[in-house]
Amino acid sequence: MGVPKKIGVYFCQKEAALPMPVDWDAVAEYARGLPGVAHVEVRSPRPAPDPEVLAHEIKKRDLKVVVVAGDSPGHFKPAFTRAVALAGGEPTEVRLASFRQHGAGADDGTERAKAVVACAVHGVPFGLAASPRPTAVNPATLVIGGGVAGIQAALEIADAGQKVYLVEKTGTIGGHMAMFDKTFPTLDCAACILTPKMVAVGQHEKIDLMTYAEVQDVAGEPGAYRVKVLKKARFVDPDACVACHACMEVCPVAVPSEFDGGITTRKAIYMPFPQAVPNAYLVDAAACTYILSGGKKCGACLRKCAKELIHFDDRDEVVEIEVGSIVVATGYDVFDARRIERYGYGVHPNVLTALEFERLTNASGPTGGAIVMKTLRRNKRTKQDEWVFDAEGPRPGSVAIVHCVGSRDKKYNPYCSRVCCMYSLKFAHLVKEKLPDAVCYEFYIDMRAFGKGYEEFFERIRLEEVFVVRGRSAKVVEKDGRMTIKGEDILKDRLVEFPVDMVLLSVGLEPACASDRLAGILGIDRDEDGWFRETDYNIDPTGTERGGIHVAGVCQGPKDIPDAVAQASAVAARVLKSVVSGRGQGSRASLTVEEIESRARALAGA
Amino acid sequence: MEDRRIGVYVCNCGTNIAKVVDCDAVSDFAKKLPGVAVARSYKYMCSNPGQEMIIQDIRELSLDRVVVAACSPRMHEPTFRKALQTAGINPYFLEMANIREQCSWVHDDARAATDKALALAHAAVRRVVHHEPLEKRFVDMCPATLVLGGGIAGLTAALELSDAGQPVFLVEKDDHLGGNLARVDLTAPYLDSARDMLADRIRRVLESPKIEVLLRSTLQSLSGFVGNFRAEIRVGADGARTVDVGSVLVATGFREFDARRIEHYGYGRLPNVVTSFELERMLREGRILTRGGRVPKYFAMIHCVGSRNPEYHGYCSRVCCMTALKYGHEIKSALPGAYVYDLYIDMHAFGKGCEDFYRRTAEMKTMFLMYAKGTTPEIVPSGPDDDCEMLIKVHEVLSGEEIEVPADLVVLMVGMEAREDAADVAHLVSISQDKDGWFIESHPKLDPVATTTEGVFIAGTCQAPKGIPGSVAQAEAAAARILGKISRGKIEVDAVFAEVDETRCSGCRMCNELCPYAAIEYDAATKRSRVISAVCKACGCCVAACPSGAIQGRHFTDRQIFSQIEGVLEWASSQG
Amino acid sequence: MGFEPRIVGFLCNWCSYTGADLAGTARIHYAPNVRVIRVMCSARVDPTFVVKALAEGADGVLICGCHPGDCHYSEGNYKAMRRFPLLGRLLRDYGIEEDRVRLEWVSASEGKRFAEIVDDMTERVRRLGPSRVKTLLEADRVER
Amino acid sequence: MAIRANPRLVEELEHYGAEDVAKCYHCGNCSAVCPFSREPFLFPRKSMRYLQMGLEEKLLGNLEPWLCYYCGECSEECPREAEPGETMMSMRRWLTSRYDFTGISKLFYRSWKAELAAILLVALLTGAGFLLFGFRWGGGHLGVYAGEGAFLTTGAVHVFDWILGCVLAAFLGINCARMWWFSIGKDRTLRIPPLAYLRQAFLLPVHFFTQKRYAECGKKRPWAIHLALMLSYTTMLVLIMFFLHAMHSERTVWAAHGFGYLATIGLLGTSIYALRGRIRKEETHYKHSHETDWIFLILLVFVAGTGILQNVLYRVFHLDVAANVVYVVHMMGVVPMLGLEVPFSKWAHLAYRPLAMYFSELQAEAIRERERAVAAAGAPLPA
Amino acid sequence: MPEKKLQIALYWGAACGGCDVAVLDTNEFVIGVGFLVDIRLWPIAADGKYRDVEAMADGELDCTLFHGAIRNSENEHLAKLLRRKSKVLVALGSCAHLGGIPGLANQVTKQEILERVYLDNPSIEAGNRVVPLPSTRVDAGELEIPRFYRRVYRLDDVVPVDYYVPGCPPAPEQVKAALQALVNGTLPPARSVIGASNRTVCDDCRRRKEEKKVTRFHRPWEILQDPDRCLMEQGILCAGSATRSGCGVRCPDSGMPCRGCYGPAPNVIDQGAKFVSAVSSIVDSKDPREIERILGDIPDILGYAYRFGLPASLLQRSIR
Repeated sequence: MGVPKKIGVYFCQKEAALPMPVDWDAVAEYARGLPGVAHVEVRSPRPAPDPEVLAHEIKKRDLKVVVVAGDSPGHFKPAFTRAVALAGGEPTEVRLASFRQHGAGADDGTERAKAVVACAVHGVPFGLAASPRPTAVNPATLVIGGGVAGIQAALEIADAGQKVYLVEKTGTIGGHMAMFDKTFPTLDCAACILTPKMVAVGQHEKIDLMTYAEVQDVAGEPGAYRVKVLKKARFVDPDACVACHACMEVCPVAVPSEFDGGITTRKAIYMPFPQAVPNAYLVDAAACTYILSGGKKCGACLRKCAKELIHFDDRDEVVEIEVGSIVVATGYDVFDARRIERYGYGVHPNVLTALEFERLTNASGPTGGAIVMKTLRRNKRTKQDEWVFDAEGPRPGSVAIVHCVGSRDKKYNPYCSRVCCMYSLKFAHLVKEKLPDAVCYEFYIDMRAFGKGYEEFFERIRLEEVFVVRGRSAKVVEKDGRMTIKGEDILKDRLVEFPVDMVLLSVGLEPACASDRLAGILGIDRDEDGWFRETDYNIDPTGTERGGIHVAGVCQGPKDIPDAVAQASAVAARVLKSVVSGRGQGSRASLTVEEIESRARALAGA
Repeated sequence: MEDRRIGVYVCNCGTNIAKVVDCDAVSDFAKKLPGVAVARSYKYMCSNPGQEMIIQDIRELSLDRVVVAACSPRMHEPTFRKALQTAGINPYFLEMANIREQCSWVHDDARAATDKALALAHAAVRRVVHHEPLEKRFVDMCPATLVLGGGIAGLTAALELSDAGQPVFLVEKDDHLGGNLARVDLTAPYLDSARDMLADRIRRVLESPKIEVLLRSTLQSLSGFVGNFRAEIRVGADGARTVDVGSVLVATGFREFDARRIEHYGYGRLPNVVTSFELERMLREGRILTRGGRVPKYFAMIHCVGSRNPEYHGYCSRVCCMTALKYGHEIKSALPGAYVYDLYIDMHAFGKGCEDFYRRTAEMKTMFLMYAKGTTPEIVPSGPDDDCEMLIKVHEVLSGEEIEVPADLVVLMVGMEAREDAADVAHLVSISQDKDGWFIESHPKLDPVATTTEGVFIAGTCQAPKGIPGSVAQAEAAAARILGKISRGKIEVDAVFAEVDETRCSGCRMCNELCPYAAIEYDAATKRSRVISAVCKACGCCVAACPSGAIQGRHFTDRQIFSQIEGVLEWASSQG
Repeated sequence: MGFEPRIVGFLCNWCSYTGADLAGTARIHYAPNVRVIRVMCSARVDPTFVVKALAEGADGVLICGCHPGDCHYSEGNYKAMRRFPLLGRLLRDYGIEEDRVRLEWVSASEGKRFAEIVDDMTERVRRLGPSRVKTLLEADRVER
Repeated sequence: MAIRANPRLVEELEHYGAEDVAKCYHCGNCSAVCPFSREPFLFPRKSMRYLQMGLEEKLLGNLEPWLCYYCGECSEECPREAEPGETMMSMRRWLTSRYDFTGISKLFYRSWKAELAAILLVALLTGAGFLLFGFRWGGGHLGVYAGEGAFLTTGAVHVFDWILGCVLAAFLGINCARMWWFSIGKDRTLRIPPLAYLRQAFLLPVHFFTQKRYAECGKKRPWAIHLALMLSYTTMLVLIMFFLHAMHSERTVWAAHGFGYLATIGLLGTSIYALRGRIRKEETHYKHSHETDWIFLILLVFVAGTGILQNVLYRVFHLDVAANVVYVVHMMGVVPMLGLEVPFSKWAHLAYRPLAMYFSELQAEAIRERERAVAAAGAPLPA
Repeated sequence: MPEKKLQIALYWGAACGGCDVAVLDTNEFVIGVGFLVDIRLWPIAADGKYRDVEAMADGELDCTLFHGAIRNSENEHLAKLLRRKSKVLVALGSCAHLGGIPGLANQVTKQEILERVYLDNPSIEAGNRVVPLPSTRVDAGELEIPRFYRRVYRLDDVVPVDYYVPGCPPAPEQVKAALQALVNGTLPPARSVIGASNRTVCDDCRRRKEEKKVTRFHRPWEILQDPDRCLMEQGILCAGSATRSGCGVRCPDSGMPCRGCYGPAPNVIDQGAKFVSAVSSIVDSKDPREIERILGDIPDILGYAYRFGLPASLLQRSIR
């Protein structure tokens, strides 16, 4: 290298920046020692850098290269670029050293920040200098979560001939998608496209399917993880069960059905849904009279099962598996609509959440797909009045759909859940399709119809005479004995009050409740909203800082089915790449500053 | 045919079937059918003893065809096929009669149900006579991949594949790699450096011994089928290369909407109306000036230029909203005293971190003006007393007012559209385009990167508008598909597919366009069509359509289905 | 005993056959008159199958495929959709009542719908009475 | 004609406390939850919109900020924490400054230091004036609080009160007239028959004395507090303006003093409650405090405190000297409070708000009439 | 030169006589044939009486070329008679092979035919309502005419046939080839189709074939056709793809679509159903209404699909 360039390093921060475990002064001190660095400055958040003042300084100090360092230095880059241009310099010589982007959020933030600054000073992309050391890799893969993303990733890997363990928390794979009726915007039936994949998983010789199981502990290192999986007792042998329903028919216990979003009940011995994979029964130990009474009561199913497959002496067991890669595809939970009281969920019987409506309108749902209102009926067993769906129940004459329930709201989830606009439009379509005379209102803020064919779908809904109201509805009240929804129709400049028979709340997506614990077990990060953090938002949306562990689907952030599937496949590429080449990706954390710096130096020289 | 030795097994499924269907009657009936050597009724055919019984019978009674009347074939067909295989006969010599899901579980009249079961069993026996031994076959898989397009999607896929040790030919039309992303400085919503991420990838691609980068190159022709493509590539002005590849990834990206098409925005006519890409360049170069050399004070971003407008493109271009918000941040950074307006329809801030970015842009006092879809803001000259270059008039729908705002620089957020050569590419690699010119994926939900042409994949914005993370994920997904195929070395061809009897084909080409997977090839020299079995998915559409009866679908031959039809009806007519 | 129609059903493997299976798993009862022949896709249903079934004495033929847009093979069901009107006209010219041959879309989750279709079709065919095709063909037969 | 948007207005409104208005993304939640918002006045969203876009003319004629009582529901339900309630509050401050023809109000709102300086100045002048009067011209003695030879004679104070009152009323009257002009007078499209002014005039006292609209809020306590404060203040004003003699008499006139004590306790209690609320920030409408809010509340507590203190000193402890001193100090609070706060700052709303109720009803009637005319003419109603 | 001349008969059932013309169209060849064979019966060309045939010994005839369908009892009688007397029975032409044009009468009932011909026909004098009966009593005694059947049969339906020479009429060269094979004793195994190819007309058609997507069907005269391009692609309903070849592509070559006289391809059971399947498959639309509209351009689908072979179809006849 010739004469060292005169490099200025500016540390800039925004006031609102997240507290990062970075000791800025230490990093600044480190930067001073880097070759070519002529000026280091730690700027306070205010005032914001003024390009003209900066230009003056840069000219005065004769800086040839400017490194802007900080949590999100991109916010300051245009100012520095303009300053360098004003100073007559080369605007391409403004480089970024982004702590946030390059993962200086972990415990060793300061060390990572130093490395990031070093790379910027050398003019080498951080990813290039800090690519983790390859590791040996066990070809087996663990996929956590059996929703569509997990299924896709598992199939993709297994179809390539590699061993996959698929661990699913519930009694069947399928996840949320199995609950859906139609999928937007093509309106194809979710079961039609998902069940063949589920069956393929169930029958795949390379996939070891562990349903009703949870990951308990992960030890080892990238490429060679040892995972403890807790297999909860199903009490029915899934391989031998012929799904004859005999046991279920005699079971006296009824608990809300998870699969039906709680709008119907299931028995204590149950199959989550008819197409479940494995297609076998299991016993909900928390509800089973026999188990709860220690074998003193009931046991009806035990006597009924002709194949004698019910074994109440089954116990949970922990199995240990060894894998090289882990794919996290744990999906999401939906926002609890009870949290927003003004929508009256839980108070008004016909205020439904999206999942409930999905099941209601589903041909395999409790009403055979008929959209009906809940009616009051006396439960013979409990002798109490209950609001239930009855296929013969009254059809709603008017339905309101409220977008952004729990989303885009600083009090609940500040982010956009990304799928609700489209599924709400789908709901409107289904309502109009099944009840052409029903009046349907959509209350929205921004209609986020951004995907392939989405905008056209929105146009179609308008043609179907759905009243699309720009303005999130404010509340559901009882007025003159009728449920009434209130909101502002912004485009028409009116306050609106529609009497409605049914309100559908387009609840947003939230990180699955166990993701906190899982993040701890796996040693991966979550972002401020609780989603798993990827290595790089843009170019590595599936990687994590911990080598060999990948995230796929909604657990990384809300996304629709095509995006989740694409991501799941992308993860498979990562896994297959390491298995095929025999070179796994180690953790970046294992690299020291010195190592990264010397690599950057070498790369810069090359 | 008459000397077939058929075994018929009727499952009671505990009482699931036997409760309604008289299983013994079914097996007794079957025993008398021509060709049936043995018929049994058993409690659980799928259980180990049940399967053992079949295996033993096959061996001892030299059965050559098996009928199992039990549950849905969707449930246990693989189980029984395995049993046949274990017993040493071809697994396709099995036929199942579904007397549970579609009989005992749905009927309560025992007689009617038994009749139906008899008919189904009869049909199965009649059909199984015509079953042929089928074998899974394998064709070679060439490990090399042809990647068309050197943008972020192409680079990503090339790297994934080469990192796994597989050869890649990366064909780029331009004289440099990077594609449209090379024109971008910072990315939304985190304002990370696009330059760094591209520099990283390009460097790795160029240094990879497994990737051959062909710049200024275009694909001339592609022949063959999955695993065995041959591509002719024109390199530079007059070079040519022929490469053999197993897979093709199309990642040809998008082109920006030509803002000149919307005349009243005056792009090309009004000096200070620029496109988003032009503003991007200004920001990247640190020289943000009006045409007259003034530092602009008022910036107006007009969203949805060419997008969400049926006159141009009905679809949303997906990234422009976030890009406009990004410009808001960048302008306020470079010119702290400037004012920024966003004239938008709906704010599409849907990605991770995007809503937050939108909120922060708002907090920076960017003025958001909403106009109605189907209308457009108007750019008018400013008056003599105005301190701005232009005025923008817009019917602002959130206030319901006609308003005008001063503007020095109007930025048109041009949308994405399919490249001008997309139709040629589609034709070359035989994939389809939708009405907007985007390439069509095999299945929008479950197969967003494959196409109906086996072995040809699509990734990135050539499939539909999308941002960087989406393009990267798709590119990697496509790489996964390709790696999956490569890692097995051979491509397994399902034993069930359609085939053309060349002695009967007359080359009428009725079938050619019917196949959604382009599995049917027409050979102009011999004037015959041919089904590429490696690509065929056995739907049977062409079989039904072939007017000369030259195409037969394995395992679903006319013969087999006719026998089945006769089977269900003949029995019924003799009984009822 | 009254007339019990014999109906041949051609069901596509991915949606309709699965839907019919679902009717089973959900124990939705329906008329036992339809005998199902599984094909991979409704596009495989050659009109010849329909005339064959009628000639063999079927009183009705039911063809079921995935809903338009849902086809496992992208657009096979559209091909079924295209063939059906012309086949219908052909059969009409033969003098076969319209209700005897039916094309329906049944998705994998529409077990109930499948049951309803079967019941409805059985009822309609029952009302039409037995198909005369086979009787007439037999009556016409000439001693060679 | 298109209206020119002004990106600077939102920056200006920051001085008046509207710091979060830019965050609003117009979901319409606030207008729909607002118990006061009803057609044809949909707020706060629309006012927020005008403000974001800097439509100054629209805002100036906009009475909606006065229809808002800041119950805080909108701010509580705002998904973007754009604080619509506080924005309305800020708009009231801004409107106050715009109604005020002198420009003093604008100065005060934009600079609390200027306001404080003005208050101190007026206080010092008042103090000096009263001392001069007491020692020089009034002929009274510092040792006499009431009755013959009192340090500050009732008559003189009374005259002073009335002069001050008239000056204030003049200022306020001109500002109110401006308010009318901006909101009704200027708008040629609104036709208001003179009779309507009379017919609706009852609204003025009704709203002044009851703030009954405030009571429509879901939470009743803020209204009760506000009502107590207003009634106490009004009672005190009436006592001072009309019954100062009784108040000042040597013996305790319970008919007057009873009310006096009650009003003072009311004033003290409510303003201390408000201060405490603003410090604790638990209630939405107390979360954000402009500097002028603090000044006003402190002044109020000060005035009420000194008011009662002088009474207590005189009537309970018979400390005439101390009572007189406190009296002067009290006046040093009263005069700036009345002289500056009433026409130029927060206290002006006691006039503007009932007026706004009155004007808005007139406006609404005119708008309804216009719509009826349009409908009758067969022209389509605006969608 | 064989010692004994071959004994052959040519007979027509329900037919137009075109097949006879096709035999004559072999031109000088037919004269040559005369030297090799004795024509024992050929109603169109030579005098002959049924009783002469009845007088023959069984199997006396080496071959009978039977053309025409079986419409009445006379046809059936002669078919059975000639079968008995012949070693080889050849179904010549579409009528004998598949039912042919007369077979289209299977769309209607016997009653309808009689009414149309004898009662409703505009050329019938008013008041003349005479319908022929199988037997009529006249002064001379009982007058019998052949019984008119309910439907038309193929030859194969009433007697076993050894060979089929398709075509309406069969191409003269094919007739020639068949006769030659007969004379030379080089006939293929019995019950096969001779004088035709195993592929369809498209195989021999010189028209250029590309990808087929049709959005409109036309009658041949409705459009100006591209003489080199596949007719089907131009929307002209051509049955060539579903029809055995061997005719020499006479129709498409002269700008008319193939009507299917050679019958189905060897693997095809039902020509019409297959044709319907193929034609509707290439309709380029996914919209049911649009599909209906496009297919609506096709008139009389039963007549189109089975112009020459309705009695040979799976359903054979209208069930009305």
